[in-house]
Amino acid sequence: MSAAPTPASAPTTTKDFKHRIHPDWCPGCGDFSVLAALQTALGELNLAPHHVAVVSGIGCSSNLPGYINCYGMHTLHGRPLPVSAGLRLANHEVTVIAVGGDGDGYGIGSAHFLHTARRNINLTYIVMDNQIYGLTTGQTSPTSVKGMKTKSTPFGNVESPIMPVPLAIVAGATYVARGYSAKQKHLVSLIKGAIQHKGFALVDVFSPCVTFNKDNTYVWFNKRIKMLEDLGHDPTDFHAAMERGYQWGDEIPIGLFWKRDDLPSLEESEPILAEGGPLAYREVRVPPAKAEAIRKSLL
Amino acid sequence: MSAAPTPASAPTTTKDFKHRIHPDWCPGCGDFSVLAALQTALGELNLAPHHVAVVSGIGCSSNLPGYINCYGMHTLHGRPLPVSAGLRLANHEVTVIAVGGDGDGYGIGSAHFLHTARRNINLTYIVMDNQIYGLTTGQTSPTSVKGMKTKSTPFGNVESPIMPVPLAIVAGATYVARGYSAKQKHLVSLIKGAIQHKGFALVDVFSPCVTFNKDNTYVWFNKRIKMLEDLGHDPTDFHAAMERGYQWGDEIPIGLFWKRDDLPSLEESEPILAEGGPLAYREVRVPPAKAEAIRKSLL
Amino acid sequence: MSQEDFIIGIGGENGQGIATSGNVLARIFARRGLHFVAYNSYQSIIRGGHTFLTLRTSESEVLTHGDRVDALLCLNQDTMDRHLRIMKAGSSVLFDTEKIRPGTPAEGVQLCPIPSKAITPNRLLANTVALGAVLRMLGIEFSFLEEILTVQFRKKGDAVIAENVHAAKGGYDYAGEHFTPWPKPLPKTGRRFGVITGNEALAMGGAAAGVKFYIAYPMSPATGVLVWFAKYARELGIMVRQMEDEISVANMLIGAAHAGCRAMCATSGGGFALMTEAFGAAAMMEIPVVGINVQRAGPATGVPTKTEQGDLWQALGAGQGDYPRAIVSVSSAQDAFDTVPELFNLVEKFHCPGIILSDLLVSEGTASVDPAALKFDQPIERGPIIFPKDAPAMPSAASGSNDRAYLRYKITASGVSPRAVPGTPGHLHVVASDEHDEDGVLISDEFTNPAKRRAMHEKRMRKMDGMLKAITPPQLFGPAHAEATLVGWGSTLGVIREAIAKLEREEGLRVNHLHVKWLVPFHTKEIMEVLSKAKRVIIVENSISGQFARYLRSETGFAAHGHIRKYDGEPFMPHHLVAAVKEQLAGKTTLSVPVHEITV
Amino acid sequence: MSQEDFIIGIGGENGQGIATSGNVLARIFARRGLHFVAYNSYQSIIRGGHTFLTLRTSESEVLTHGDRVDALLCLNQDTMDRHLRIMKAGSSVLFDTEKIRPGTPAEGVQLCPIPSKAITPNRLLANTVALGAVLRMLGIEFSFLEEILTVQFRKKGDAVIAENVHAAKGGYDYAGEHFTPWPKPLPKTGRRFGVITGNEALAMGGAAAGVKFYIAYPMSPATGVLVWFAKYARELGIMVRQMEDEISVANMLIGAAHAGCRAMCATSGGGFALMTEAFGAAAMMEIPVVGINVQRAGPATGVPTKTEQGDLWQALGAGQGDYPRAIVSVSSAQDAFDTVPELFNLVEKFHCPGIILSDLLVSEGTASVDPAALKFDQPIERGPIIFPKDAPAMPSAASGSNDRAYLRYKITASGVSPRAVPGTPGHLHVVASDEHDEDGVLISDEFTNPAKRRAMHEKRMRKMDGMLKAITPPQLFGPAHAEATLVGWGSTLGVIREAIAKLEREEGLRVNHLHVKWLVPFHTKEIMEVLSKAKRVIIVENSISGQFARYLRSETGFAAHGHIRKYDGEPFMPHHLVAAVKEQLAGKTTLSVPVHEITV
Ligand SMILES: Cc1ncc(C[n+]2csc(CCOP(=O)(O)OP(=O)(O)O)c2C)c(N)n1
Ligand SMILES: Cc1ncc(C[n+]2csc(CCOP(=O)(O)OP(=O)(O)O)c2C)c(N)n1
Ligand code: SF4
Ligand code: SF4
Ligand SMILES: [Mg+2]
Ligand SMILES: [Mg+2]
Repeated sequence: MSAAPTPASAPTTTKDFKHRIHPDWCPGCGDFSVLAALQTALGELNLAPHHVAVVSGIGCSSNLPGYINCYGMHTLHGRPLPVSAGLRLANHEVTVIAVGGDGDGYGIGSAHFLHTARRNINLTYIVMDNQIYGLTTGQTSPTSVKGMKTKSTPFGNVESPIMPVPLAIVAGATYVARGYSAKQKHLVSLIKGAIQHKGFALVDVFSPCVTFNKDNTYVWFNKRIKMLEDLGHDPTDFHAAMERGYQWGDEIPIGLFWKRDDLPSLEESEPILAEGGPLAYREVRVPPAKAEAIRKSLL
Repeated sequence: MSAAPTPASAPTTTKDFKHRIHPDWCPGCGDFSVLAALQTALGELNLAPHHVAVVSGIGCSSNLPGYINCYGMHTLHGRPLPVSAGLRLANHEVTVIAVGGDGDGYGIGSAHFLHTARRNINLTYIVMDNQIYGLTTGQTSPTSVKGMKTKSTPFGNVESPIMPVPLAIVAGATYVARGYSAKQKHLVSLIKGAIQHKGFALVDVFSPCVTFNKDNTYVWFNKRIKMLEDLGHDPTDFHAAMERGYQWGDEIPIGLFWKRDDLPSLEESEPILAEGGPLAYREVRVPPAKAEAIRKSLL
Repeated sequence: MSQEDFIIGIGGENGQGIATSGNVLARIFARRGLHFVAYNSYQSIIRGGHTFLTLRTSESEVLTHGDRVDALLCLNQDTMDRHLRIMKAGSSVLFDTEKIRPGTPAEGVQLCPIPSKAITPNRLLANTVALGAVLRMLGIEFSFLEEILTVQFRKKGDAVIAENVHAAKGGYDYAGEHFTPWPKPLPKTGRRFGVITGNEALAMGGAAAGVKFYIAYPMSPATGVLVWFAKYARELGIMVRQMEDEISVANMLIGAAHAGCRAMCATSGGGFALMTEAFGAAAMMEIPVVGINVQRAGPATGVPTKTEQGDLWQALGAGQGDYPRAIVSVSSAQDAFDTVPELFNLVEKFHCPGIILSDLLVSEGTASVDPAALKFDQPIERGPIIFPKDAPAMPSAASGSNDRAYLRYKITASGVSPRAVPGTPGHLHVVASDEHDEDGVLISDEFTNPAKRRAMHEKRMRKMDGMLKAITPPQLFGPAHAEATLVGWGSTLGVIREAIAKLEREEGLRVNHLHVKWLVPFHTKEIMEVLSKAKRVIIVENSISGQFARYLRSETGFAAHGHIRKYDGEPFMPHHLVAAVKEQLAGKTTLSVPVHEITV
Repeated sequence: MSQEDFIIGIGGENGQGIATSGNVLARIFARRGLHFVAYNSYQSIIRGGHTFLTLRTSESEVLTHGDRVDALLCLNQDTMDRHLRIMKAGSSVLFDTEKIRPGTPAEGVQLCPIPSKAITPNRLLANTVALGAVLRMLGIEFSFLEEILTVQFRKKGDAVIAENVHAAKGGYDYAGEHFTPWPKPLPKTGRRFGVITGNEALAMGGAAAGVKFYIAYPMSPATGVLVWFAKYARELGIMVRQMEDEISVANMLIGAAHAGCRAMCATSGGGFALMTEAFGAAAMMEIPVVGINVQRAGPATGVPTKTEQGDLWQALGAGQGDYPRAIVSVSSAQDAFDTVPELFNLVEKFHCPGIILSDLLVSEGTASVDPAALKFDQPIERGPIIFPKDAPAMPSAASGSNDRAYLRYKITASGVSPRAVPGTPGHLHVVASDEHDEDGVLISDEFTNPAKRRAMHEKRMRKMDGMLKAITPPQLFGPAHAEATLVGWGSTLGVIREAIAKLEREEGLRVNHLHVKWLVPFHTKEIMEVLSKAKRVIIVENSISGQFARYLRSETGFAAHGHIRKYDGEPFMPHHLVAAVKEQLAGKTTLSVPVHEITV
């Protein structure tokens, strides 16, 4: 069994992943750039659209699978990760990309986030983190900062946010990166790295909601974003990764925070996947001799 | 509003917290010691039983509220934290202790664990961590180590465990400790510290399941347990706390890993609790003038 | 329900300011003491798409957004293309010549092109120009619009106000010169109404009931309740929390309610699904909580911005096992306001969960309301509850559990046993989601005793008898003898009443109506008294499987003669019911599924 | 159901080895070709408490654990104190003189004190001594016990085997010398049975159905299914995953099933509550999944080790909105085994979720089974599914979404449209929990179109018609003309059949039985054909509210004449039904709630 993505037999390009449906996101929404970056990454990796599945939850960002030409699942709010894990383990020849919003992934889906990470399931998880609930028209999200005024906190949010990068690292993710919609090329490389990584890879993306988040805007981010590469960060240094992951203020780093390759992914640990191809394609019937042995065990 | 526990008017002792019902745990179960430690801590803190509520989920460990003489809630599997938070915010004169198992808290309840911690809600959360599902007769839990054989993993667990201490720290808990059933006095002091702490306090306790966990036994722990005090640990040092929290092997530290007092608890951040006593005891009717203002707002 | 109603349709994209224009009109109607109902047909996207707001107003009460559009205001080409063909003789179509090409109208439809650019150079004010024109055609004095605009832009300064008023006046005057106004100008009644949505009414009803703890996870179309509470939280001293998911919402509800607060939450079907286990737990622990399910079109994520009555069986089957619960539906904003305190009084008397079924139509619908009818001083009955202040002097504050001086689950004839809140001396006890004995001790902790299990199960279920007696049975509306009896629940009340009036007025048909507000407990006897005498019973509901019809039959054995169902996401309109009743009376079918024409 | 049955009761604390003793006896019976059923009444605690295992065996088929105890084996004082009083003349009570004081037995009850200490010095072998004694009294050759003990302790070495055999032989001989054996020794039939639990049968049925993905979160009484799959995972190449909660279980099911695996999960009511949203999503996405709900006594955590049929309405109302689903019940281990492949074939043909309702009685009950009847070669019909190997040569592997060459949700007369699994060239598409068009595009992404919404809703619901035709209607069992017709579902099949035989035999009463296996879709026509002709219909169910009675009425309008209900956690015993039918035929009541005497 190989955990590496299946390359396309004929060369593919970004264009192959374009969908006839135009996204219904608000003009200027950060998610456009994430979609484009994903399409570019898939094309540059030369993957075949039928060997890629994009799985989302519910939210503005979770509409993404409808705008990319490959297999797609638009699941329930908060549930892309268990669905993705089921899909991937049932067919590990398919490259599975889970996508969604900060509410979807770090709020209602946070238990799945923790446990999918610790199991190191071979998935790429892209969170379009706009620090707000977009689709429900602007309530506080788990990454909304303290003091932020939203429809659900008109006097200012009194809760501390979740810090996705340190959280993912401690949960056990083996590739933890953060990108920014306005740095599309950089984002493409982070996504490509995530897809090529054999294990659970998080790409948290600052993807501004231009309609409801009036605090964390492009202008706001542009002033603060710093590339980890420029900061001399070493993604194998745990403490540095934690420090950088917590940074929030005048300087906010993006890039690859943390990567480790010493842990096997779950599919590599499951002997039944070692040979025989994807589970989904295998013979389903119990061979007569095994059936007989099972029956005998009852005697 | 004071976040400090309400002391009893008449002095109380451990005895006041004893219950006529004898626990139905297996003889030797680590949970007996946790119960005794909690009763001792409450007595030593001189709290009145009617000002204490112990709230659990479902599991062997979650039977605890039935064995202690105070208010108790035995809720659903995985849900003690949101119930506790509701109870505490509705009546912040009551000292609320959430208790349960590793499956309850770090598995099905893990989203609540994360979010209750980041909100820094003034609760003490005691997890009786036996690295197994006890009540359902022995399946892998989120803290079961790799390779462990259980009823659900007869060939050995292939998943990495959750690390409760680093996880709690990153989630935002402001008091993070670990105790051990066989060190009851030490455990009493950790629990007392947790109750006195103004914010979310986790006390993870190694509480061996003598019936189903044949790996992580008293004998196994006794050889490995080291006191953080003896290791010269500084609970205000973030990186040290993380390092110590990850330690698992020949030396496994217990004690107070992490404590910070600079963050307000949620109830301190909520202006409506600033005065007027517990919400639960307040006048429920909207005053006529305010009602009139609401009606006017519709015009 | 008079002929004197006017219906305005405004169509455009999400984000084009339809809501604002609608709101200005609504406020003007309210100030003139006119009744109105507004229904917004929109999509689950933030910008773009197609949105169509229908606003119906009249001197007499209106219960629905009606059957036609008298004035169509097109904010984009799409609206013109989609809706012009449904415009009938006598109606008018207003549009901005800058960006919209008119289609070919039917005979007698007045096209009203407005050259907004000539009126104001600011493209952003095109809607304001159009609003002015609409006002003029309705025969409303300009001062009303001026007043509203002044209030609306107060914060933005005099220049902005002036610019807006100028644009509006331009449209007003232009319409006066170029278009034929409606024959009957809209009257002024001397009364003054407010503007309210169903969600606001549910929230205000909660405040009136004494809710001190509101918990939410956002979900359309229930989010409006959260928004209201969040806004008033500090002023009214209400704890408002947004949680990580609906499971934590429902469980936090239990904690807060056990502490002694009236605690409430609202969600839609998907969130409700995640709460069902907790509702069962509340019943087992005998803690009164109230949860609102604002239904939307399902299954699963379904159509988040569309209405349906598809969660009745979900509420009936919420959670494992049998437990006492109350399920009540609401049919309008006023009904929503009144129902919340009533339900709290009921469940606090009987210590069990209460579920309110609303739907998108009621909750997001906007309507006029008489502010005086929103009574904040109605009775608050807390039921058998013991607070510290009520605790009699006890031998020991630590008494309760050990001396069994207080039995939380004492077996009583009513099934209800007084509850004591934590903090109360002398009443220590444990509430448990496991089966337990009178003193709260798990029966599996001593011995799983079938006799005790049975006794406790029966104790809890006995509450249903008491609850049934405490609530009002449904009453037949309309003539005692009728060709047909329409039966509905929840949001169909208004449209059924209007359809009945229409059937009588236009077809001379006598039809009456049985509205079932309380679903659990169910008034089997009273309902059968009505239905067994009815000539022909037709059930009206927004459900493909006839959830109400099946439930009615499960409780009564009664199979209706006919069914009118709609499950395309849009609500019934009166003419749908009129046509369906006619075809059923003519024996053409027993199942009518009206086609929705307006927004296709 | 012969008079030749023998019933052994073993009582003691959890952890005292009751299960082991029961298992040894079961294996001996099975080897002798005797039928048996074992029921374990236990508590939700790991050690201590009171456990009572009843084992009934006979040469002819047995369907329940019977009505009495012929031999009571007391492992502790508590058992003696509780159960001696229910022992009737002709029965024997065995106990260890070392730790148990006998009570006063009724006339004709043989007290059999066993001085275990005199037989073996090892206190841990007291159970083994007692087992030997029981065997002797049943008239079974000692070699059977010796064989079983040898197998059982193989891993522990010869010394342990010898010690155990010695102890057993001691008990065997002691009983031969001191006690009167049962008059008819247990026969040997020449056949050989296996020992199976309902949960094992569900798991094996899954394997036979071709399940390649089993997902679980532990929950009593469903955990046995997980344990079986975990054990066979590697050998059979089945992916077995334990997840963080039941929400992730149900959603992972969707991912695995969409990939093309037959995927299954099992839980109990509380876990099922958390899965309901996902079942609706599976229906919306048209992905076939199978979920098992092993019911236990509710509501909430309820009584985790006790049985009930309390989740019927939960399954009927699972999740928001209307969607096609199949709900089927199982009545025995054999039925459980056969039902799983049948349900998979059905849901893979109709692309919707399938729910199996089992209960603690069936799932944790142990029974004899003829291994040959566990057919692993029954038909596997995968329905309309497209794998890469089936994909016709396509102009482009990236085709599907953009050229609409493949429409996942094509509107068809049956409502079913072929599904393609990810990895298949030329069939790209999105499956969505939002309402969508034929090509999977969200209808709200283009325009929320009521006509499309209606068409898709109807397409999905049409599957119900096809499913109804594909499943077997219930058939009347017993005489065509009878004094009463008992109606039940799920686990009551066995006890109703035995009660009918008993009524005939002991009372000369003719009673027949309609067992409803398939709950959704429902065979309204066929069921009404039977019920409308029945003299008196009595519904038998383990539910306080009569969930089945209400559901039957919702689908048929038929109100039964009488009800026999039990909801104390213990299952019906045949004599309960006999007495209840008699009192109802005598016109004494229309609702009988039998009192459970054995374990109180
Ligand atoms: C169970 C459930 N609860 C709530 C919702 C309503 N809901 C839809 S999207 C959303 C959150 C959107 O926020 P986020 O995940 O951050 O995505 P964004 O829209 O910001 O991209 C919510 C709460 C739902 N669909 N299902
Ligand atoms: C929703 C739900 N799922 C599953 C269960 C079954 N269950 C009861 S206790 C338990 C886990 C027990 O493990 P843990 O929390 O570690 O507690 P312990 O028994 O080890 O103290 C489970 C899975 C349940 N009661 N409810
Ligand atoms: S609301 Fe925000 S997140 Fe949603 S599409 Fe618009 S800009 Fe993007
Ligand atoms: S099973 Fe384990 S956790 Fe449960 S009571 Fe026994 S020893 Fe304790
Ligand atoms: Mg977001
Ligand atoms: Mg545990």
